[in-house]
Amino acid sequence: MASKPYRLAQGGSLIDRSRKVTFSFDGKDVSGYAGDTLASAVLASGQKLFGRSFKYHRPRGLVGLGSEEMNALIGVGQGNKHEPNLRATQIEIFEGLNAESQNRWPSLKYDIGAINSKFSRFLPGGFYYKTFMWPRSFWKHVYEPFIRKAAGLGKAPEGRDTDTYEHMHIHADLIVIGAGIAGLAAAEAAALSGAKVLLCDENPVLGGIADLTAGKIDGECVEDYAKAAATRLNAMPNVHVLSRTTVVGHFHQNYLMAFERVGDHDPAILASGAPKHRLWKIRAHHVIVATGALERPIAFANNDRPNIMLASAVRGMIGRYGVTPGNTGIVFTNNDDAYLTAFALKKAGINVRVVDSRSRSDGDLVKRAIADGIDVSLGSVISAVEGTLEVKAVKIAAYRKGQGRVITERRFECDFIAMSGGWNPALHLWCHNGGKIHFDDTLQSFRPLSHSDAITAIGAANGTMGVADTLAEAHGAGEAAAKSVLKKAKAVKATKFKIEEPIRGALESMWFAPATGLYNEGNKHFIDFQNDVTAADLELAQREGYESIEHTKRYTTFGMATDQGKTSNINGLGVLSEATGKTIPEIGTTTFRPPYTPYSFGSIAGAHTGALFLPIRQTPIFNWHKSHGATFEPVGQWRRAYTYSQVGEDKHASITREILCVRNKVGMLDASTLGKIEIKGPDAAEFLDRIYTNTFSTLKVGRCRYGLMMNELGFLTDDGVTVRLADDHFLMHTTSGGADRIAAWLEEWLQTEWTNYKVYVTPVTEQWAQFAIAGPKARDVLTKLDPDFDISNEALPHMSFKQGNIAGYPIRLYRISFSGELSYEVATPANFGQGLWNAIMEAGEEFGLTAYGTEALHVLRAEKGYIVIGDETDGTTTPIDVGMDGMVSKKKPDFIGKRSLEQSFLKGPNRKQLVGLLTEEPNDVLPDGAYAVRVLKDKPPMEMIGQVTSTYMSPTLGRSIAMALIENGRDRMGEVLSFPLEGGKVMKATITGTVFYDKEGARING
Amino acid sequence: MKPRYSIFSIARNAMNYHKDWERAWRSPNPKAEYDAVIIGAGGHGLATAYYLAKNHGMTNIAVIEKGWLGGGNTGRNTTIIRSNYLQDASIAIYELARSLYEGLSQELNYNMMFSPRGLMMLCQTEHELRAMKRTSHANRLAGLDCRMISPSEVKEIAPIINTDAECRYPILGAYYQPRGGTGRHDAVAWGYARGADAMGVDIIQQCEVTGILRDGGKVIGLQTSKGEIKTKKIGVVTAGHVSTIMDMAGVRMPIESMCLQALVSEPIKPVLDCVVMANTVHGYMSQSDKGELVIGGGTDPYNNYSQRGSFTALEHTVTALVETFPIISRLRMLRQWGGIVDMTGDRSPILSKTDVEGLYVNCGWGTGGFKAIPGSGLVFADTMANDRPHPIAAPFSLNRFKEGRLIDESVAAAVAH
Amino acid sequence: MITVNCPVCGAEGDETDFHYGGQAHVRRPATTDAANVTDEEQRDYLFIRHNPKGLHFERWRCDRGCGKWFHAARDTVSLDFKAYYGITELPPDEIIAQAKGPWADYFKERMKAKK
Amino acid sequence: MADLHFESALAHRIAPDTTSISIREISERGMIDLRGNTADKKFMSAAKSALGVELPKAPRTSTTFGDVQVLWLSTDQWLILTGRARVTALLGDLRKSLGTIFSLAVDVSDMRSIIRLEGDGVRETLMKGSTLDLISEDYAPGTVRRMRFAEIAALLHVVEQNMIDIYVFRSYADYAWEFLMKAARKGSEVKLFPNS
Repeated sequence: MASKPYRLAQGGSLIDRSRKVTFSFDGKDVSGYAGDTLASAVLASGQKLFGRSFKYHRPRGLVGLGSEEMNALIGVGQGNKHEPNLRATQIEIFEGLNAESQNRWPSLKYDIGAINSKFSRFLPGGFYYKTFMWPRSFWKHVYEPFIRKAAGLGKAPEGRDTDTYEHMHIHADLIVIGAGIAGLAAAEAAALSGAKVLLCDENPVLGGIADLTAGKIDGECVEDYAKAAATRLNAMPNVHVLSRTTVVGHFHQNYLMAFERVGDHDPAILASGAPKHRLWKIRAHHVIVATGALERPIAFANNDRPNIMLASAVRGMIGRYGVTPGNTGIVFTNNDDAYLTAFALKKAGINVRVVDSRSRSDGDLVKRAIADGIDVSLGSVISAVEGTLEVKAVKIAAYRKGQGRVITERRFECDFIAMSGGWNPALHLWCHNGGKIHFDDTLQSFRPLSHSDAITAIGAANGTMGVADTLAEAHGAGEAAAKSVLKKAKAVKATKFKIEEPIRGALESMWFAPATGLYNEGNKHFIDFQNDVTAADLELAQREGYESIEHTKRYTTFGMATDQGKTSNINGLGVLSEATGKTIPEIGTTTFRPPYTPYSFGSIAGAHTGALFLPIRQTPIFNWHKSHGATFEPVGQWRRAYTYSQVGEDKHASITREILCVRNKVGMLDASTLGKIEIKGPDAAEFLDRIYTNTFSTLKVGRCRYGLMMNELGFLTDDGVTVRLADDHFLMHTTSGGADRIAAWLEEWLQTEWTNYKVYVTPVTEQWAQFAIAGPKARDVLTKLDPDFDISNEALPHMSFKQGNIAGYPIRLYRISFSGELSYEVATPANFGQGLWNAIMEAGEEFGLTAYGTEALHVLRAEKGYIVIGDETDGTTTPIDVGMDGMVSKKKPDFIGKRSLEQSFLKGPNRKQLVGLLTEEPNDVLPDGAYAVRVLKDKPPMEMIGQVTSTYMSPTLGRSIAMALIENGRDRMGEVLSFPLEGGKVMKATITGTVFYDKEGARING
Repeated sequence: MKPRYSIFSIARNAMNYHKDWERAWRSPNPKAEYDAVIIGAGGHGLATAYYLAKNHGMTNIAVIEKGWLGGGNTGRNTTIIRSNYLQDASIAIYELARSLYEGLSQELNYNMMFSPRGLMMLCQTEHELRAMKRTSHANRLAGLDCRMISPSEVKEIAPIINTDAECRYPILGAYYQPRGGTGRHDAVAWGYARGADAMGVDIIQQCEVTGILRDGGKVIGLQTSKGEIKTKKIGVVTAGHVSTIMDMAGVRMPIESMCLQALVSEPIKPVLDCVVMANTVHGYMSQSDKGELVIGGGTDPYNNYSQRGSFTALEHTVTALVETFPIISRLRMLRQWGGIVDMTGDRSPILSKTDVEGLYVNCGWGTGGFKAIPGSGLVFADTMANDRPHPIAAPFSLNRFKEGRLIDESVAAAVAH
Repeated sequence: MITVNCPVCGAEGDETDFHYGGQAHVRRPATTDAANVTDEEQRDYLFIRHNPKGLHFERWRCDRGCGKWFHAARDTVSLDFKAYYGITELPPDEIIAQAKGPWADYFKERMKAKK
Repeated sequence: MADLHFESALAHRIAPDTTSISIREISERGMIDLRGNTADKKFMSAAKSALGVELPKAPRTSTTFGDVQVLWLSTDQWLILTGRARVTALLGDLRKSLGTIFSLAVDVSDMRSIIRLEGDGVRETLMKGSTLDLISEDYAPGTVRRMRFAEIAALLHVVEQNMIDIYVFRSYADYAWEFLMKAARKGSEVKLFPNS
């Protein structure tokens, strides 16, 4: 469609008529000018239809000018670049922009879903709670799928997002939210006083609605004042200005989130490496809310037809983009402000008529309108709208406040309506963290009352509507904020402005414009446009007892659309007030929840996607593992080598090879992840006696001892080998997963409970690369690396320790074993780790040394019946349960968890005890976590008596082995248990001891 | 009895513009005395009242609510319904609740939209996989319809899940409960309220309890902002505020109140037809009938009565889910909120008599109470009516903390959501 | 996200720089008389917690700073900190005076014990 | 030990030219973790005599003496920096001079990786991952601060106005590097209070 007649010959403060921009909307090319929004460009092209509503799929057009828009929701981009539900009024067009309307099929003009509209009489608020119940199965299979398909507005993108996002932190003395004249004046006053000021505005251009505001400041129009102030602020050293940045939430202690759309308006910016969105995390000592006000629609019959817009939006379309919604317009208002729209239309040569519900107004603007010869019908309302896909005509009827239905109507042809029901202060941010509000009769709206945080509301956000009052209030607030934050704020002389502005007549609330017939008789007076909630729906909810406004909201979904009730909230309360005879404050208002406007999940995740989602901890040997066919398993944040598959080897084969190599020759494991903690001080030994269930004060210097730790509940929480380096000096090993937890835990006990102990604790886990060298040939390998100390069985017996050098590398050597084989753990400073690893590999070659992973480690230890905390124990397991009574000291008066072991249930009968299991069929491997039953039945339920904790095919023994926690297991040796598995199979297994291999433990001595 | 809701009643009312619908419940003033009083008109409290009236003939009872019914955690949770817990005691109560949900819309003649669309718990580490396998064995032998599914089945059921084997926590499988799902949380409260009201139960909203009256070791009544009420039986069902009420009776609780947050995305056309829980990374997500993605995660670490949680907790949840469901990156958060959840020492609930005669407590549901509402109400009503623990309630007594008989679900690497 | 101040090293930071350690002043009975701890005492130590709506007394750790534990008095509704004090100390008297319910009782007992 | 194979955590990483500031690993530095009681005069003087410099008592400060630098970690903990070659000797001196005084000194030269950020915008780059107000005067050269950086723990040392070393535990070095590469990406620069 040609741009004429909707693009006016001149005007449009934001557009550059010299730069034509072409984009695609619903598959057809539309052209506008640089600076246009999708809304203004499409409207200029003559298209009035922008979307379909949520429930009835009614045709909808533009209503607003900015983030308050609830109808014109657009999908932008395609595939993994698609973004649904963007507001047409906020989409800045660029060459190649690809946009489409939503929630319609097959097309915006002909939408099958609109059938709902025909049945709307049968779909009152909350109707779905009353039906779709029979037959029972139909909800899941018939009704719900239909409802799901019909709902949902836009569609999701496909595939992974390839754009980047990031977070940024900023600290300021003061944040000013909103850069209208109030925000600008407050920011400038505070900045001149010396405060560090952050100024945020959601629009591309600062100034708010200065350009839509009547009056003169020192002879200049308000817009020019705003432009100048913005320029000054942009140049100040202590001011940071963020445009296209919406402050979405205010949280405890003046912590705020702001959402910056960095690259949405210009693909070139993204291409340069900038993030798509940036989430600002803001700490401010003081907050000034200058978020302005939102204009209210009016509830009249069929007030949702395309081309019925807010008066300010029509004014903005003309002033900012030189676009008119049509050629003949009706301005419908209950206040003076909308007359400015009438003037703008008249100036642009558009036919306009004003319908004012008030019987009189002595405001300047009304007088001027009449004087200018604009046709003004006072004491009148729009009682009907003709046209479905666009406005064709209205009926205007005489009205007196409180009138229920209209008598006489006059018909006027027109192609658009500009409505204004007054203005609501934008209270959202004020309320996010519990700000109190109160109802203002002059505004017929809520306004800020009090707040427990350091926060101030100014200008329209505070219900202050005049220019003079706003500037004075803003200046004072800015200065006061600076004073409250700074030790000594510079005094700033309040600039005395000479301000001319029209005197305004009083607004008169008009919550419902009567039609022929009462509103609960089928007329659609929309309150929440997007969710299709009408005045009748709200009234019905009240009548049915959903009296709390929260009930009404949830029952009718009023205020729960993507605009979160920005334009509908107060109108709804007004309707309820008239329906119930209660005052609006009595009805109350719903809680404002963040965010102010929706913002992307991508921006919340920031940089933390893919490789940066969560850290992966790497050992010094990580890259060697990778290059030697290792598959990894996550252990805490670590990645540990699970097994090393060689060419033509599956995991099972490589695990078997690794195990047999350790049993028959020698293997090496990267154990660097083991926790290592240095513990030193005169009371170190006594401290360890409190921490471990067993005793360490008796440990000899140079010797190692395996220790068990319980938590205070009496349950096993960690284990490991601790070495006595000197009389007052120990080195504790913990599990890989437990390292950080245990180190912090030790500090906690020392600082908070046993504060008299003289003990220092320093975690050194990552200082060391540590390898286990296990197998009959372990000593031969070490010997070949010519250690500079004696490693013979006599000099370095099992559970002992020495330090020195091998192959020139400084090492600590521990003679300990988790495989039952002759075994050492060798530790060297991490940066030597790879070097020593290579040296050992080389030296071990002739002995058949191979690297083995964590799975082989687990099988090897299971063959010996060694427990793993987290496998044999699950957080409810005591040392006694796993048969380690011997390691729980009877002598020590107190150690962590000791007392809880005395509680009746922990020492009671029928505890599950750790046993070994041998399946009847040696090749049957019991599944992980399989349960044994007391009595086998042909089908569940069956009583369970315990579960498998570890289960493997043992290459060493050539049969399956398992460990399990079984009720009174230790008294049931030899008993055959049944494990009913999925699909009806039952495995039988005999209870045995837990040591399956080398029961006498000879091999450990090599 | 109230006129029944049905497609026909809607049609009939449509004829005269829905002017004749009756109130769903009355708003009565408190009587001087009741046979029993429930404090807290959330789902659990209203269900308790409903079953006291229906199963035990106790109709001279009241439910006292400080705010508006269903306005606490019942109206703030992410509506997940499942019963695939590890411990026998948990399985018993959650499965009782789940099976009651199956027929609840019909029983209450109020559509609470129970949608058993399936629920999966992702396994993202070997350890979690083993833990879930153990749970699946336990659940199967307890008679639950649950099973382990492979990564490819996961992808089939929820195509938008990131099953890239190279990602931070690759999906090794999932534990799947086909009859788990979601329900319409408000409707559960409203349905029970309407049902209880119909049997004569007084639901008294905007009425704050200020004191519990005792005669020695016995309950004799309570003080409220609407005057004194006599009663010999009080059931305290106030979730996050349970400690405050129990303090009035001098009973100290093993409870800490924390903030749990939830959020929804803007509505989009259906992309996820089951509930997905990713416990390793602490996030879970489903899609409502409106099209909103309903998202929840873990609690804040510290006590919090403000119903406004820390952004950090929310950020971690969202980050985890962007990684699990990459397509949501370009979708937008519409609304976030918080609820005050009551966490016990073992993270399992308390359904118990107390040392004060006539005082009963139902609390500690923490982050997962919604799914339990019908079962909790049924066994708690039975416990109150007969002054002895219902067999299913017995394991959840306060005494367990003295005996060390904890019911710890975390051992299954599972969470209570 | 709340800000915390470490009374030990003076570091100020967001809650993520600190570690919450639960209720303050919980007595571990076994430390003083391991031989005579009743089941009730052990339960109270492990599980029973003050859970006030309002002024609460807590343990925190300067996790990303000096690593030291300290005590704090915090309002659980506004989430504002009212006082910080040493891990082995009692709150300042003026804060104790504001304690309500079980906390007030607790401090009364402690004061008696002191004298 | 010239023939020994030395491999630092980021040895396999080469800084690309896609960043707006210079980012490199410093691997030649040795570190000692020292714990002791500042109230114990014997301890303080023993430490000084071995290190040649007073242990800093003021939180988040550092002191320097020749090739020895001492960073404050806690009220009873310090990180002592010197050349790798000298660590063993210095630790020996320290232990000798501390003797039986209640204290703990450990060689932790390989426990942390040091990443040096240099150039205009280092502070803003770090503020993409740190909640601290690094552009404020609290972070003058010489300042030391432990912090949460991205998802990990880090120690920050302001060397010069536009030169900052961050210390991360060795196993996290690769993650920290990845994050910095993204945060410092050309085109994503942020200048806070640009006219200041």
